[in-house]
Amino acid sequence: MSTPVWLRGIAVAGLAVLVLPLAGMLTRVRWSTLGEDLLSPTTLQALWLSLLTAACSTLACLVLGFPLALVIARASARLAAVLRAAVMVPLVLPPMVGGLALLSLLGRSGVVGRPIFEATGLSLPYTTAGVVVAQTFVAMPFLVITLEGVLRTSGQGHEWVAASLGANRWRVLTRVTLPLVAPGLVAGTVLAFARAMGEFGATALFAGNSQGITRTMPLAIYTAYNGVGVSQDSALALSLLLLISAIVIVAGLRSWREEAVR
Amino acid sequence: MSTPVWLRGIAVAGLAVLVLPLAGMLTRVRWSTLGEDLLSPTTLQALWLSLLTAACSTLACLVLGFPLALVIARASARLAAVLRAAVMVPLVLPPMVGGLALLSLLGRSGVVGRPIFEATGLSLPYTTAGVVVAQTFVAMPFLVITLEGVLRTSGQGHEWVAASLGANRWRVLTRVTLPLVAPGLVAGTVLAFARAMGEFGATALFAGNSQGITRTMPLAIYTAYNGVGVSQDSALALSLLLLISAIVIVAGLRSWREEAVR
Amino acid sequence: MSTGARGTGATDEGPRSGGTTHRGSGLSAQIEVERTAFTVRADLTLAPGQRLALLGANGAGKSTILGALAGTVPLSAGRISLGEAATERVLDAPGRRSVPAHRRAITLLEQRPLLFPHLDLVGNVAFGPRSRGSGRRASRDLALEWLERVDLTDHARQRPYRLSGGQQQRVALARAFAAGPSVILLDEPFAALDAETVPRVRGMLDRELTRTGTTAVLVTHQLSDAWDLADTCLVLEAGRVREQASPEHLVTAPRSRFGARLAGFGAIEGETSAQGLRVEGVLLPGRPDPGSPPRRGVRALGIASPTDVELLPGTADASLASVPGRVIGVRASAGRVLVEADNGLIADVTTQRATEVAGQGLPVVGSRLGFAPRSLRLVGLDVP
Amino acid sequence: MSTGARGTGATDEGPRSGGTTHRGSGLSAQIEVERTAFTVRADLTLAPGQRLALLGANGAGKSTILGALAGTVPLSAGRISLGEAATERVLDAPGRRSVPAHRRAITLLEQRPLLFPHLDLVGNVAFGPRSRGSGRRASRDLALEWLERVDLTDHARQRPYRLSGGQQQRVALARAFAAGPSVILLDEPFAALDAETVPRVRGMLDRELTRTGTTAVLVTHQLSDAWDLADTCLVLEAGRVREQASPEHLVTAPRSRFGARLAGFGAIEGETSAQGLRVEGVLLPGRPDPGSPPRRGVRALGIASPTDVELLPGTADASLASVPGRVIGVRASAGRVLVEADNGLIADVTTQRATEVAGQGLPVVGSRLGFAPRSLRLVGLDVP
Amino acid sequence: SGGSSEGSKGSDAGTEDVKQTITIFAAASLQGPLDDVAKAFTTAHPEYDIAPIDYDGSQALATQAIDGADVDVLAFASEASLDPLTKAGITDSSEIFATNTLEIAVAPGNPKKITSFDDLTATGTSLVTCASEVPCGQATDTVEKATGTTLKPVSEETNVTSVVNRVSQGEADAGLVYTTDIKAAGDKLEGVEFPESKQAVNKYPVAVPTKAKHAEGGKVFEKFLLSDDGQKVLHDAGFGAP
Ligand SMILES: Nc1ncnc2c1ncn2[C@@H]1O[C@H](COP(=O)(O)OP(=O)(O)OP(=O)(O)O)[C@@H](O)[C@H]1O
Ligand SMILES: Nc1ncnc2c1ncn2[C@@H]1O[C@H](COP(=O)(O)OP(=O)(O)OP(=O)(O)O)[C@@H](O)[C@H]1O
Ligand SMILES: [Mg+2]
Ligand SMILES: [Mg+2]
Repeated sequence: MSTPVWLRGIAVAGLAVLVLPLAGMLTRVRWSTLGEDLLSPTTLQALWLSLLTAACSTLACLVLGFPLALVIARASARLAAVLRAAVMVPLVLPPMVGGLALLSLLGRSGVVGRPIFEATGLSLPYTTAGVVVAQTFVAMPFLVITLEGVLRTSGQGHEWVAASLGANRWRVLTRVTLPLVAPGLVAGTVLAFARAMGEFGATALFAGNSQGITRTMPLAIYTAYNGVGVSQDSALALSLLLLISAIVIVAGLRSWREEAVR
Repeated sequence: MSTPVWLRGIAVAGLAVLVLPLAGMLTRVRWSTLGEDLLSPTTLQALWLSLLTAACSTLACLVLGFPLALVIARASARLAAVLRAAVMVPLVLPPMVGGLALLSLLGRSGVVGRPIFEATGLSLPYTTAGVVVAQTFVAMPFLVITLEGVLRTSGQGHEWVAASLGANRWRVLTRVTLPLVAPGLVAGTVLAFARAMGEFGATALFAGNSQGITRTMPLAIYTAYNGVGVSQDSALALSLLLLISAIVIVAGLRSWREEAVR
Repeated sequence: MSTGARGTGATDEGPRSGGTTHRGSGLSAQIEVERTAFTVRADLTLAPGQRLALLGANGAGKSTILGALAGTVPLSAGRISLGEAATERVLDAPGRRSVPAHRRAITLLEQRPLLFPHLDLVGNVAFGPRSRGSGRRASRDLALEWLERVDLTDHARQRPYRLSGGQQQRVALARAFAAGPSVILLDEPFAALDAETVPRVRGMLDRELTRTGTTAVLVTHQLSDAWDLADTCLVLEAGRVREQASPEHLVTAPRSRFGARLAGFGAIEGETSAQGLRVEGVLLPGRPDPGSPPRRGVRALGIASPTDVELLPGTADASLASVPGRVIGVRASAGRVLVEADNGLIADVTTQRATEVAGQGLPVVGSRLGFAPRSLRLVGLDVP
Repeated sequence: MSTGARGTGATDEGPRSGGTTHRGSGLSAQIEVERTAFTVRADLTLAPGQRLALLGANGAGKSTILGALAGTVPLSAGRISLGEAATERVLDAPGRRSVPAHRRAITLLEQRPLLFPHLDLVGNVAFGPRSRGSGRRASRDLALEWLERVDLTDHARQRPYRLSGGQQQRVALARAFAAGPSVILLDEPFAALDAETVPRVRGMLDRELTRTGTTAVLVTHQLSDAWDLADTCLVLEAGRVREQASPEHLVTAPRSRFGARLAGFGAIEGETSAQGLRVEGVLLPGRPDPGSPPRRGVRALGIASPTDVELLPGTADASLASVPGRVIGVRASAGRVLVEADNGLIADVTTQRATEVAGQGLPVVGSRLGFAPRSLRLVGLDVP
Repeated sequence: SGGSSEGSKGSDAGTEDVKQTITIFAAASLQGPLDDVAKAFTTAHPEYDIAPIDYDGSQALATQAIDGADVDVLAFASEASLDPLTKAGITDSSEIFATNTLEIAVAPGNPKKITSFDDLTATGTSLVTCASEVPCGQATDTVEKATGTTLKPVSEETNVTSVVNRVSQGEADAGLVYTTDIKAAGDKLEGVEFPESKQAVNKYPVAVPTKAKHAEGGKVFEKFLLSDDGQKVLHDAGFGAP
């Protein structure tokens, strides 16, 4: 069934809101120094770190978030409401406050972090692992909320059939539930990955900003942008790079289903 | 079908990742001055502004984002991939860069903003409308991506039936498509609303930080947090307030469907 | 022809509200749709109020044809138009934008009920009238009336997921009819209904179609449905029309293999001769069908009523004009017992003593017996 | 009793691979499930390999019972156990955690095909064997074999959405059987199948059930299904068992209203007297059913075969022992023509000249005629 | 002055007898002292009003000013951050109104016993500094170069506040921040002065955009900031004289 023309008009307007600012940004890029800005070793290091940490935290989001989404989708209406509200927490907090919360839990002076630090000398802040934790904290709600919506829409009929054919719960999960919610799963994963790639506030506060260890692209961009007297050129160049690499990866991820499921 | 026990274990771990940092944060709140911090007129002004702008931008996201999601979900695989990548743009940009992009498009010196400003003297930055624009730009992708996933999962069978019963496209949309994707729509709306409530970077840069006009809660928190000599107490108190009000609103939004759709 | 000979009278049960009698539209369609294994091709012409039954094996293309008429399946070639020559509205034609489903005034009842899960039964049934502009009140009343007709008044305020399969199907039926289309397409509407409900609902729909003059296309696997509701039957095989006949004719003298099976006749293939059909060296007595007599000496189908087939204990016996067959089914209905063989013949053994045949009890599935048709009706194998 | 009298022999068509013959489990169930309008209550006991048919009107509770056995519908009370006394495994009982569906070795074929949309047909059918631990190769081979049996080899590598409704149903059947359950529950498995396919598939499944000794519960609206596949029939009405009988008995001498209708008999209610049944002042000849004879002078059901009912041009005529009836359906099958009346009786008019009855052509729906049953079989109204 | 916020961003005050409202963009590190200065200014010059001051990173403020934000006074944390504005022709002159020097911030009681700049390189001492792109980081670089020491910070923060917070929360053992920051942190931090800090004095410029709406008011405020009254407030907050 085709969508009405006027609806498509609105869709184009919506797209414009999202894309035109980027076009505007391109007008400010200084192309002459672009190559130089992009190919510096520190830039590439930051990019690599961003990709690595975003991939790790997306994985963590999947591993922790899928079960959580499943539990919420199958819970009673009341319990689901409570759980959903809990999941919303990191979503609503400005990322900087999220960083603060993480510090107060896992920092060297944190409720959990202090005893660990005192006993072992290990702590999460200023480490790449810390970046992953911060990104996971910030990105997971996106996965959970998206997935829960799809799980609810897709229903359980096919799962019952699979169980009745002798599939244990693990098999039902991996061979039926997961493939059936694939579009939503991909959507959620993309959101989480994108959010992790763009994450700045919580990372800056929790993990710090140390080149090669915790300085991801957004931190590099912010640092470049905040550079005194330096024009915004390199910040813009870095943004462009971040954008392109994220889009390339997301496009690679597109194992979207070709046809509607039923 | 119940979820396996070990899966529930992981779900609990996932929940802990999201909720425990908040608990950690509570240990840092100084309760003695809490009331004072919260009830000051400037705080309430910021809260009101946050709610107002987030509501407006969520509405804008819905109006612009639903058609966009529908178009993507119904587009051919190739076109859908392109559109999806375009939608991803603001998702990946660190919000501050988003602000820069908005400025370069709509600012007084921007590609579109300058002619308008020169002709009419009107401009978006530093106005409440500017905050809404920034929030819409940042929050819309969440709605679009979430909704597209659900639209794909839900299929078109019921829409065909409705059309065959004589329903025109508008009626099909409002009476069939929308209710069927309600869980995903709610999820996407919640995500967008939460993202708008927590939005900081793009707003700060595009709309500025002017009390009563553009200083939303996250900016107030930032201002409090970054204020020299000001302790983090009021920043924490404000975060708490933001959190609670967001959760109350989201809980109020929960017109989640009680039963799975089919 | 407009309305069926069997579907007359009985306007006393018409709806109390629901507006004036309307007339269905005529319909003319040349359909061509590519499917995985073959192309579905069919030419249909329906006069206003005419009722066509589509019969055929699973996957023959029946639902595809309905989808093409309703606008849910795109044509790869062909043309569909509504109304008579003067007022003709082209719905689909090469090089034209096809008219969207909601502007066709054609309602399709799909094979699955596809009830709207977010609406209660009243909401579901009232959807059509509301969509076509009726007021809220009038639509609700009409919905309640239709729910009463399909005997679901008790569940009027429930959501569809709380209904049984057959009940859901009945709601879908009510919903389709309540929309008041000028052409209605029914895809196996009675498949999930119980034996007691089928004739009752069928009778009710027959009267409704007659009263409103709605044009209808019915897909079914039950000849009784076609008998009660249709003027004309089309038998499809692998996307092509193999037989077109009135239900009376199809029931009494089918001319295709599938038609024969549907009408409860046995059919066996052989070579025509002057006296009948030669099968595996045995000459079975038979006469050419007057409608489509096959030439002599060609492969042809011999069709026999079960009551005309005698069951013999032995197997082949040329002198008795019997062919051997392995029993693949023994069925009973309404006091009759039918024995089906893998050679395509069916024998009615109600009046034969079972012991005479198999020595003990009824014939056993898998046993080999002789089947002796007393008179075959011979038809060509390549009916258009 | 273990396997049906009709389902014997014919192991020659058994699968070439697929392992050794296994025996089904016995099953014993006291089921109680709350539904919207009533509580479904049924006690079932099945010996290993026994086959039970559940019959009943739409919404009678058939699917509910299957769901309870499979573990998809929670019991509100009762108890379900698998196996004989010594090896009994309690699946559901008050105060116990119910055994999850995948550990029951009970496979349910639901009313909707519910194929896995993301797997091709082979993947769908191989799902069960894979889940129960067969290797990839063996499962695929078994799947292909089953697809051949339901005649879908051509579509083996296609996704389900490209199949017709009946083809999907056949895949679902193949999938359920390929899982090799010890108890199989079939919910209207043949509803979407065409008339030619039904007996073929039914015969194949019959042999398969016999070969493997699988215990089966079949829900159907077609008595012929029960006849071919089941040992025992349960007739449900509004959640309660109204009649339990062998298919032979149900076909020849049904004892409930629904059973009578299913078997193609007419049934009329009246008051018993010494000579028969008094209906609207007319005494209709009849004899008490030997199995469940009603007392004299109570409300009872008189059941008559259509061939025993004569159609008279006039309406009521006490001297001719006829009751009036409005014609609500005229049906034809296999050369017979049946006329159904709103009073519950059915008359076979095949041998009566139609003109004698209605003056011209066949009787018209809606016309009022006299129905004279020559002999009613009288049964009590309150069969347990 | 709260009610005047509207006029500050909206259209020009229409009538003459309405007070001029001055809009100020200021570096985040001036938050607090500058508010006090503003209060003192409005008392001394009741003919003016001051809109709530926008505090943010110098770069963000510069971006907004270049984009055409209505602003009358710019008070930044380093001279370099004014450069883009000068280049864009927004401002043509500026005055230094305060200076600031680095100090080592440690937790109260100085648990790691840090007394000199060299102690910062000791192993087992986690140090945080500002990133070299931002003013306090540039100062740190200068000191490093002057002393020939190479610091190994665990994190290079993009603003001073983060450094302050990390040390005051115990997430780091030491940090390099401004004297004013330590003063403002009260008893949460202890400062360790070191002589090398004199090598890198940070200068705070103030400028009035040439096309400011209330350029005249801006000039008056600028003058007040440089006057003894203004300087006293800044001095109390720990700033050095220009
Ligand atoms: N979406 C589709 N795309 C391609 N081929 C299809 C599609 N749906 C069905 N087919 C094929 O088209 C043929 C006709 O299908 P159709 O649904 O019209 O059959 P049908 O006559 O309605 O059968 P049934 O009695 O089983 O409902 C089948 O062989 C099927 O495999
Ligand atoms: N999920 C449900 N919750 C509550 N009641 C239900 C539910 N599903 C069905 N029912 C009710 O339970 C009764 C029995 O339903 P069931 O599906 O068992 O009927 P059935 O005998 O299978 O009928 P059919 O022949 O139409 O498939 C029906 O009256 C129905 O309204
Ligand atoms: Mg079909
Ligand atoms: Mg059912």
